[in-house]
Amino acid sequence: MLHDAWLMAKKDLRIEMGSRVVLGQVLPFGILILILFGLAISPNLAVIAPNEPIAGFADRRSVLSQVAPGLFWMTVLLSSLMALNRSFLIESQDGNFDALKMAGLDPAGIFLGKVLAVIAQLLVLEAALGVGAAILYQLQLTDAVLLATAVVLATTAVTSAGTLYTALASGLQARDTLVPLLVLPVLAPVLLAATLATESAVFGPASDGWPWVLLLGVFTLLYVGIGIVSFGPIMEET
Amino acid sequence: MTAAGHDRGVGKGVDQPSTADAPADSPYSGNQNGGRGSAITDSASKDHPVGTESKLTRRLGVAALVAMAATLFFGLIVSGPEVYQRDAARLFYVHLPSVAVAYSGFTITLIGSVLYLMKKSIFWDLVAGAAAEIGVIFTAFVLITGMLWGKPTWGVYWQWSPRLTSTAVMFVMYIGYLAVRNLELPAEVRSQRAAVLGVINIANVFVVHFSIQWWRGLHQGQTLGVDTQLDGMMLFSLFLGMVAFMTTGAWLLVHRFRLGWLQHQQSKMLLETAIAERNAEAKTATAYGQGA
Amino acid sequence: MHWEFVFAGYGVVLGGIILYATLLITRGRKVGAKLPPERRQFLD
Amino acid sequence: MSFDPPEPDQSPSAGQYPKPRSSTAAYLRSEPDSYALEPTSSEAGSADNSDDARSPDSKDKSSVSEFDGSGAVIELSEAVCVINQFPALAGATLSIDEGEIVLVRGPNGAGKSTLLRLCAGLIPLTSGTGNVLGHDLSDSKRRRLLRRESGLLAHQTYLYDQLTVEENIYFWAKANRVDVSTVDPVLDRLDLGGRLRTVAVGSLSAGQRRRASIALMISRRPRLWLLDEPHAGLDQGGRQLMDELVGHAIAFGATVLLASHDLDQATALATKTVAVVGGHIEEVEHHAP
Repeated sequence: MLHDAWLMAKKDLRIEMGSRVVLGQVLPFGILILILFGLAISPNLAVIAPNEPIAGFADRRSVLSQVAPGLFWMTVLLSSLMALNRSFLIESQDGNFDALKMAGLDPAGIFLGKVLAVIAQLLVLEAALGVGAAILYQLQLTDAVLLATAVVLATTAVTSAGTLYTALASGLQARDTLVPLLVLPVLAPVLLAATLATESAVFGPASDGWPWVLLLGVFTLLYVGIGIVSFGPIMEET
Repeated sequence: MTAAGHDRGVGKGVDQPSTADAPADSPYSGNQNGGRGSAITDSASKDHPVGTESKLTRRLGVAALVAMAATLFFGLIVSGPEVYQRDAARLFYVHLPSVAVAYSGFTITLIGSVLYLMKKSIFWDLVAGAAAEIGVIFTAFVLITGMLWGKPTWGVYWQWSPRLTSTAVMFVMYIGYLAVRNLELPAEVRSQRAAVLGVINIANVFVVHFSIQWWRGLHQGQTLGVDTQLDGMMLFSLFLGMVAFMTTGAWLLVHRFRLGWLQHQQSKMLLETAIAERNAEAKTATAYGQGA
Repeated sequence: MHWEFVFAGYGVVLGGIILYATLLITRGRKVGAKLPPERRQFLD
Repeated sequence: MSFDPPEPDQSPSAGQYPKPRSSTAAYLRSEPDSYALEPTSSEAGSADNSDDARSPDSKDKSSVSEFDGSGAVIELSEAVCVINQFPALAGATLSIDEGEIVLVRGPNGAGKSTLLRLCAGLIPLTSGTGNVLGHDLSDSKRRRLLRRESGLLAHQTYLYDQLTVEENIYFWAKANRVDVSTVDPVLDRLDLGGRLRTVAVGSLSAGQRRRASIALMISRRPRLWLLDEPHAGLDQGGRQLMDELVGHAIAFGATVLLASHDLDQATALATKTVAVVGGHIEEVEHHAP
């Protein structure tokens, strides 16, 4: 399983290095979304910070800054859909799923490999988008460890659930439109937990964020587990 | 392709008279009249009516109608307004039973999916699909009646209450399940994927429900619950609603399953026709073999 | 008080059920009419 | 996977068939010419040598594999395969023995490609019975084993456009658990060894792409070659090479099923011709050996 996973991941990443689709197309798309959110939500509006003011921070914060963590994760989700689509496109462009099956690769290995490769790509993407969001939405980091943990766990959860559902929807038609319908409701809790953890990492206090990171960890384990178990039955007769 | 077209043409010719005798005047009594109508016209094959009805479903339909009428009578007329929410509380008599039917539907989907994965029989696949469709429809009822109840009670149609929010997410998830069932895939592949999704969806429902609960709980506490005091007559109305909706749900489930079964039979028949046509093609086309 | 919401709710639910039931029955007949009797037997 | 350090895990089916201890030495002895593509090794006609040379599992088959080499490699009876509600195969009956080269001909849409995909274990049987290389086609677990032992050269080339020829072939070799060092001779044999090695597959010509696809299939060392229009898109040299490769495959105990419209080229090779018409296998015609 791990041998196959590593092989698949290396192959997918090499293809990405060669084609630069995620970095060259998905990342600009994400940055564009960040800018568009800024236009849609006026950066001038100010809100009173919730609860007690935090030392070192102004009491008043623009609406845009306030909702920035959510916007960031929304952008990541939309971008991840594109990255996942790409991940399956490279297998279906020349019937390669047939060859993967003929090679007798472990379906769980294929799943993990795809997940690993997309995680690697998304982490790069998130780093860039995170810097972008910090600049565009005027955010300051208070707890880097919390943020990093949340990002890694959320990315793993998004990718594993996304890979599973993209495989489920892969077929002759309608994948492009069906995948968001299947994936986004499932990822709603991940969006929620990741946003709240990020809010704590940005606005503090960090102690509020760790329970959500724990929840993200549970999601991650759950979706990776479900993916490993059910990827075989999904791929079997396709 | 030619086979399908051919069959469709034949079907159109035949179904014209049979839909004509379906009652068009009163859709409310549709199931009951429909049953009788087909029994009369189909006297030759009384035991096998054309559509999805049968003796069992006719009885079930009558029971559902009676219970539904009783619910309306008790819910809207006999039982009085509730102390806090006044007449809006009457929505409970359809809201809560819809919840029950929706959740039963999704539970049956789970059971059907698990059994399909174990036995690989089309029966369980069709059961799971039929139950999911009914679950989705009743979840829509839950959301709509929930919102209609919310307006007079909370002053807004939509409150980000954990229950409403997670129900909405669940609703979309099962729409996705139905979409997977409609994918253009080989039948076995589609059934298999639907079954996997039918199982995973339940896990997702719990995850979504739990996390949203936690989210709202942490943020503003569960202050949104409204005091209710149900007297005996109200509880009786609610009970009647449960009975009526569960019977209706069962009736719908049986019919939806049978529709799926008939469609399955139809696709099997189309396939047999297509095989027969290919056989004919093989016999006439051997000339190619000799020529080449 | 609030009867309009009550009627709207009951209307949507009952109307929906009736619509769906009618749809199932007509669809069932349409498909059933295309099938020979031996193919439309159910275990009752 | 590796239960014995000195024994390289090389066979595609090593996971399935535990090798008998006694044959390890014979297996290791055969290592130097373990990839039998060179004409010289094919001339060594003795069954003993060639068996060892081809791949470990050909040697295993007498002792461990359920397919004992006698009887039919492909045995279909009234096989029906449905693709998108269409019965691409509508009751095909076929029997093919080991070592045969069977030409499958027939008009477009007759079901040739479906027949090959069925024999590769890629699609399920809707009805009828089928047995390929000793694997029952109605059993999805056995079909999975069959996939590893059969090689399909399809219209699709199974190559990643963004990777180079070398990267593609190495990836598939590793995926198939084939020793990567045995792949280089294959690339050379298909004239992909030089400059083309490091060219991205996406910028290859159709014929070169086809060669890469052939290299991919051969490097798996399948026991059953399923060739769908193998001559299509190849130049004259490529066609001759293809025929030579088929000849070698047969010499080392493989069986070849070849669907082609290029009847002159293919009939010269075939020991038997079957005609697929309307999802049926209509006639069988034997050629002089």
